[in-house]
Amino acid sequence: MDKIKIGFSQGTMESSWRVNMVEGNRKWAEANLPDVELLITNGENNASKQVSDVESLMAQGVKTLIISPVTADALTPVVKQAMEAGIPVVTLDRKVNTDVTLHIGADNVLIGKTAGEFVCKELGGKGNVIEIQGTAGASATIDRHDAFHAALAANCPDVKVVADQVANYVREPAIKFMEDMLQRFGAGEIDLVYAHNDDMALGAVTALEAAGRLEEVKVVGIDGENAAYDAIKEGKMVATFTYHFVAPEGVQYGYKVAKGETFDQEIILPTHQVDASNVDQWLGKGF
Amino acid sequence: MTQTKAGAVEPILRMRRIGKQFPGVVALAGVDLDVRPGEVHGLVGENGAGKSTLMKILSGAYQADTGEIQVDGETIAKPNPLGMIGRGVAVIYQEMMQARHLTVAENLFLGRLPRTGLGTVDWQSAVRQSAEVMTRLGFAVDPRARLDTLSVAQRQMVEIAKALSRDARLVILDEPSAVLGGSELDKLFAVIRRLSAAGVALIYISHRLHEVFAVCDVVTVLRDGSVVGTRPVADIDAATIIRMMVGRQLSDVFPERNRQPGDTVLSARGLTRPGVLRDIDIDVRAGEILGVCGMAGSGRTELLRALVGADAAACRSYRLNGTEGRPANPRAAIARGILLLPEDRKTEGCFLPQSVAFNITVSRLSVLMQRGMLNEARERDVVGQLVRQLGIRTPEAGTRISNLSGGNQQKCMLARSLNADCAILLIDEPTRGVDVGAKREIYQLLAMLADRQHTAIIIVSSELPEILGLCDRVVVMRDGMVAARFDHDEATEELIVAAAVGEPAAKAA
Amino acid sequence: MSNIVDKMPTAAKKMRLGRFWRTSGLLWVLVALCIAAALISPAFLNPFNIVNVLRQVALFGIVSIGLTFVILTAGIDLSVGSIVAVVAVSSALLLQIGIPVPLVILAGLAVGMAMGAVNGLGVTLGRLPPFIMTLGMMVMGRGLAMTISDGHPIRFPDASDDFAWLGQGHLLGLPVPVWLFVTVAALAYFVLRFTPFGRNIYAVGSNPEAARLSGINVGLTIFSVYVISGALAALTALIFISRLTVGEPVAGVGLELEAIAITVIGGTSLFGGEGGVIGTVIGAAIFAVIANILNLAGVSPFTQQIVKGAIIVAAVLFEAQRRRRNGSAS
Amino acid sequence: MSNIVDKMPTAAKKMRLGRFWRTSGLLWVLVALCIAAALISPAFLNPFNIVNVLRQVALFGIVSIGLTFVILTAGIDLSVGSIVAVVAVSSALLLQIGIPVPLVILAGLAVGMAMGAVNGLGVTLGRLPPFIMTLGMMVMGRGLAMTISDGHPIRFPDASDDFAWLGQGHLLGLPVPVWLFVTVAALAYFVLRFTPFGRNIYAVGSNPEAARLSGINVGLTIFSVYVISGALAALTALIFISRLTVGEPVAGVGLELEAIAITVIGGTSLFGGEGGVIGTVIGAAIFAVIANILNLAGVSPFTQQIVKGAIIVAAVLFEAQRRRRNGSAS
Ligand SMILES: Nc1ncnc2c1ncn2[C@@H]1O[C@H](COP(=O)(O)OP(=O)(O)OP(=O)(O)O)[C@@H](O)[C@H]1O
Ligand SMILES: Nc1ncnc2c1ncn2[C@@H]1O[C@H](COP(=O)(O)OP(=O)(O)OP(=O)(O)O)[C@@H](O)[C@H]1O
Ligand SMILES: [Mg+2]
Ligand SMILES: [Mg+2]
Repeated sequence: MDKIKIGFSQGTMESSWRVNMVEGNRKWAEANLPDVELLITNGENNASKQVSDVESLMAQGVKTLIISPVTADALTPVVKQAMEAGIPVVTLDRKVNTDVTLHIGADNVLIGKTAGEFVCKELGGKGNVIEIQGTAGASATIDRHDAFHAALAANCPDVKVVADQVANYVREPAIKFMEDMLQRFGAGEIDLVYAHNDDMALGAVTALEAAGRLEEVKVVGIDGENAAYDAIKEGKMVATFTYHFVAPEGVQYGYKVAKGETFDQEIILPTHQVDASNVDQWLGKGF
Repeated sequence: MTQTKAGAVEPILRMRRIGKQFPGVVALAGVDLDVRPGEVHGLVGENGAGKSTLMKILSGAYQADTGEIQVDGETIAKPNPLGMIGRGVAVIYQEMMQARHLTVAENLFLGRLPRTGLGTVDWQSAVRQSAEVMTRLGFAVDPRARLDTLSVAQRQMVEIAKALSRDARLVILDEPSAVLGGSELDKLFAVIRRLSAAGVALIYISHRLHEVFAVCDVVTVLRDGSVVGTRPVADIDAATIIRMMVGRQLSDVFPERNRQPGDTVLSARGLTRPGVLRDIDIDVRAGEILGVCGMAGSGRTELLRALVGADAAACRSYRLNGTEGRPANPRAAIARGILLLPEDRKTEGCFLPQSVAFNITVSRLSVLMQRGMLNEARERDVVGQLVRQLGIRTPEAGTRISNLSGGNQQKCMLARSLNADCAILLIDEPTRGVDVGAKREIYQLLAMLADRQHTAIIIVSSELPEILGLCDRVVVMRDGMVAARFDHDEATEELIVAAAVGEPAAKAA
Repeated sequence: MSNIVDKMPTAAKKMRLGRFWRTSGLLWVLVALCIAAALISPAFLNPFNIVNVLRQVALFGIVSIGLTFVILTAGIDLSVGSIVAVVAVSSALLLQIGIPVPLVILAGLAVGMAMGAVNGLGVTLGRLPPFIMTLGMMVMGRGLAMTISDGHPIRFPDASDDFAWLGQGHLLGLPVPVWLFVTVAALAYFVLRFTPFGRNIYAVGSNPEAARLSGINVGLTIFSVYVISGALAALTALIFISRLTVGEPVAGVGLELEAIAITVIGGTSLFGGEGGVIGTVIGAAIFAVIANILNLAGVSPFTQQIVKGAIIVAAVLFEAQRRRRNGSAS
Repeated sequence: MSNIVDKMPTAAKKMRLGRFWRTSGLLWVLVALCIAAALISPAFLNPFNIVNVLRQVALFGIVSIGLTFVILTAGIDLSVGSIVAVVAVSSALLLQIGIPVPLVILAGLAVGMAMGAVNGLGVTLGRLPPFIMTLGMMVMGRGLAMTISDGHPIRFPDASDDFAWLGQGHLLGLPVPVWLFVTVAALAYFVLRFTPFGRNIYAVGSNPEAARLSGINVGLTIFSVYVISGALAALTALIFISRLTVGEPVAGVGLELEAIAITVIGGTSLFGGEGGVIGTVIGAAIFAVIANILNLAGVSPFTQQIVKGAIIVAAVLFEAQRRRRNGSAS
């Protein structure tokens, strides 16, 4: 018999988090859903490409569309089109500006806010922070930046972000930036580094270690990489915030939707703060 | 033209105190030049004397440092190419200025393609007019052919046609004849005479003095960037011109010939390249200079290229220095001691962005090696010697070759092939654009190579006196075949020309 | 010599046939890819899919045509992606504050042309290598787009239905962007082939010195191609934001490389003077079909990249081999 | 003729001075940037900062030297970033499974050279335009790196201290990568200037047909430069992973553009035959200093891009103007 075609349009695969989302769902589907053919596309970080990916998935007659949009707004029209054509849509991680069958996601705004509040507490309401941003203009970057700043403004106006830079979620440019910052700011002038992902946080750790200043600077990351858990265990980072990569939930719910089950419109997967107090139970459970 | 016009008519062109300096060189040091309507004005001088520079200033390609240009008595403030074209000045540059990706028709009409009423390009008329121009000049070139499929001679014809097809009042021809054979030259002269009769002024630059006598009314001699003198051609003889050019008397241009050719070192049978070469047999002996003549397009260049494996070709047998088989490519050829000096120095010879020294030593770097690295001091010695021997006019060995005058670039190419130390040299147009003094040096050198080092030399040349004066044997080509062979003693201009054009008289050979 | 004139017709015919065959060689590659696509997945021939592919061709094709102009002069334009971003965010801002659609379109095009003009001035008056000038513009433009939008996507009211038509509308069953592309391509073909300006572009790319000495205004010609490239990038930006209903500062990242690749695959030489718009159109189609096939075949994303790279190389390799076999000495 | 010989000494001196001044023009730009940096932020002259900058110069400089070889032959190599990624993940994998460090280094270099060799074969035997061949390799390589690593960064035990030395160690007060860079640059300078192979590179880049007729093995020369470029990309990858203690499949994204920019700013012509390694070294330094100044001055990220683009253009503009003033009639 014909397999059920489910389309999965990923916005970009230029980060291991995104890769995990795809691979986690794919492997689970392979192992558990013999009657499903999962069609995966990669938007290559290009909204226009992802729109045509979705169009080509529709042309292949998918029963359900799972999509993790590269940017919310850009994918709205084509998702609307799919819904109108009677194809149920499940958005993962990031929403679009139109009603969909189901949204499952971790919430970057929530993460940014939680991180901001944590930083306030950690610094006792006063201190200097360096922010290492992800890719300029990407929605995760925007949310993790905006919500973080909002939380600081609300809870501890005396904590200042004294410098920031985009490092594209990659380690090498983060190290480079941090090295420069260690020259610009002398001992005691930096209290904490807030990086938009763990990879960049670990880059900051590398630079701080090399300069012998890891003692005086706390490092906070996001995502929940195994390497970050190890660093927390060793006391090199103070915390990270897990960012659920929506696998295998994505394909699980996508399958149920294709079978006609109905759900509430939104399932929010929580974020967990991982720090020295609870790191042991997370070791090896990240990616 | 007779000299009655001279003096009586107002000059169309007046150049005064023109000066131009390049880094390390004074190219022009205050040159005056007058040209009158209907006059064919010859301009001669050694390589690097400043002829091309003067013409480029006139055309607006270069800006003079000092001096002024008047056209029709009117001083031109800031000459630029478009402005000068507008004043009726048309130029054939020595280094061909062509767009090699475009067709012949487009090159002819570069910057002034005919337009339809709507302002779009009128291709039909462009092609038709090009064909007309070509027919009128008697040149055999297809207007629709892409320029980079043409031979050098054909490209030169296009260049000539380009200048002559403008309704110009002053036409400058900078060495138009360097790659043309006899019949094309006759056609060119016919056109020059026709234009001059119609009142057009022409400036004619050439290193072949007999051409100057054949076509010019007045001749101006340049030396080291200054005018030595301007004379009516009727009042002067070749020896005087040469003395004015080089500052001394030149005796025998061609060296004594007392050679003892040795064994055959290169022998090819049935060399064939479809459409270009047909069943050619050729032999050269050590210490022999063999001349190859023919009309433009007769396949001379192709013959040399086929001999060194530069192009694909077939042959029945090929024997080189006792080894069999045609070299697969020029590298293999050089390894076996046979080197080609190509016809078109710009596209196939010079490394334009590189220095004179680089260009000369490139084909044999092994002699410069010392302890595993190139020894630059030794390179300077080697180059310095060749520069002196050939009288290459360059500020220093490190100068970019693109800054040298055309003739001096050609001498560098010769220096390269001399330096390569090959037992067999194939040289396509060895003295293209080289001045009389240097020609003599080159002839002496080639003769010396053949006599003393027993180098076998094959020369392709469009200049018959050169072939007759230098070669031990002559091969005449026509339509890709050997039309005739002569020994030195029996060859005459008439016989060679007859064989080249295919008149029955020559068929016997 | 008279026999030359007799020979001419055949020689000319040969040349023209050669030219057709040269362009059509690429056409065969495209046809082969389409057949392969249809065999791999029946969905390929689905009209919706065909329309998708055409839309994709259009989006990349328009910028690539701009680059074709630039590359024909032996230049390069790395800034098109950033121009798209600046035009996208600034036009979106204008729409947001309620400026009428026609004015926004004009303003968007003006911004693109202005940025192109700066490139053109840098290359002509400033005598900068085009690579450097447009690289600088690429970096500056991206920063400008980020600054204008503060890094956030700029939304504008869906209300402006006229504007939506540009990127989402249909005409005679085909998307509007496809019509725009066809128009731009036809115009470009006409300009390059039948106007003195077009021929000057080839002359300048082939031999700038010869062009200058023939009285061609080399500076103006070069300046113009950058303005054209800027204008077409701006048009692409307008289609983008109409289609996406949002102006993103990250729009067009990597577009320059894709557009250059399309142009080069289409047979335009990076050294100038050779190539044209037909090849670019086919190149854009080849790119779009490759991306489409890989999606339809359900190739996994990483493998897609490997296969895509291989197909690009293979397509051009096939072309190069075929051309070599069919003569064209050295 | 004789008077020429008398003139030569002074003329020669002038010319040599001119050449020095030409290279040193860029040096002045660099010096000016450094002075500006020192004035803007006293931290610039801090020895630690200088060391940071030098390390940065080294990381980009090594790849750029590879590109200099390629560009001198009128080629281009877009694949260096992807080669870095493939070598990074594959070497990290080998380290992970405990292969001895020297073997890993050899294997890494071999992988880079093999990828370069494929580029070289495509360009020479396949007669592909270098842009297309290396673009294909860029796309394929990225896919390959992703496939090998399954998209994840690959960690390896910190234990391998010998390996850490490569990217993190110091020698006589300077980081090991800086020494590697100095060695590579010196070697490259020597090869280009004092070996027949180096001469052949310039010859092939200036005029391939003339090179062929002069008996140069054009194919082998071109092939070699791609292998060299691959090897230097691999070396960079090894330094990267030693420094990061992780092999990332996203390593080196965008590196190709940066390296090409450095090479071109350094005065090497994209049309081949002109330029050299000294310019590239200075170009790499200019790039690193610009990035450093902007960070030290605390310029906000978006503004940084605008300023960076402007400085790149201004630096080369200054150079172009100065050179024009100092003669060299076009
Ligand atoms: N662009 C340039 N840069 C530097 N020097 C130049 C340049 N053009 C010409 N020269 C120098 O100016 C002098 C005059 O050169 P020009 O080309 O006018 O000589 P010419 O009389 O035409 O010689 P030929 O008979 O060889 O063509 C030469 O010494 C040449 O090296
Ligand atoms: N690259 C080419 N492509 C096509 N035809 C060519 C090419 N080169 C030469 N030919 C043609 O081959 C024939 C032989 O040309 P070749 O250059 O050998 O003649 P030649 O006797 O040396 O005369 P020339 O004085 O023109 O050099 C001519 O008809 C020419 O048009
Ligand atoms: Mg001259
Ligand atoms: Mg010839």
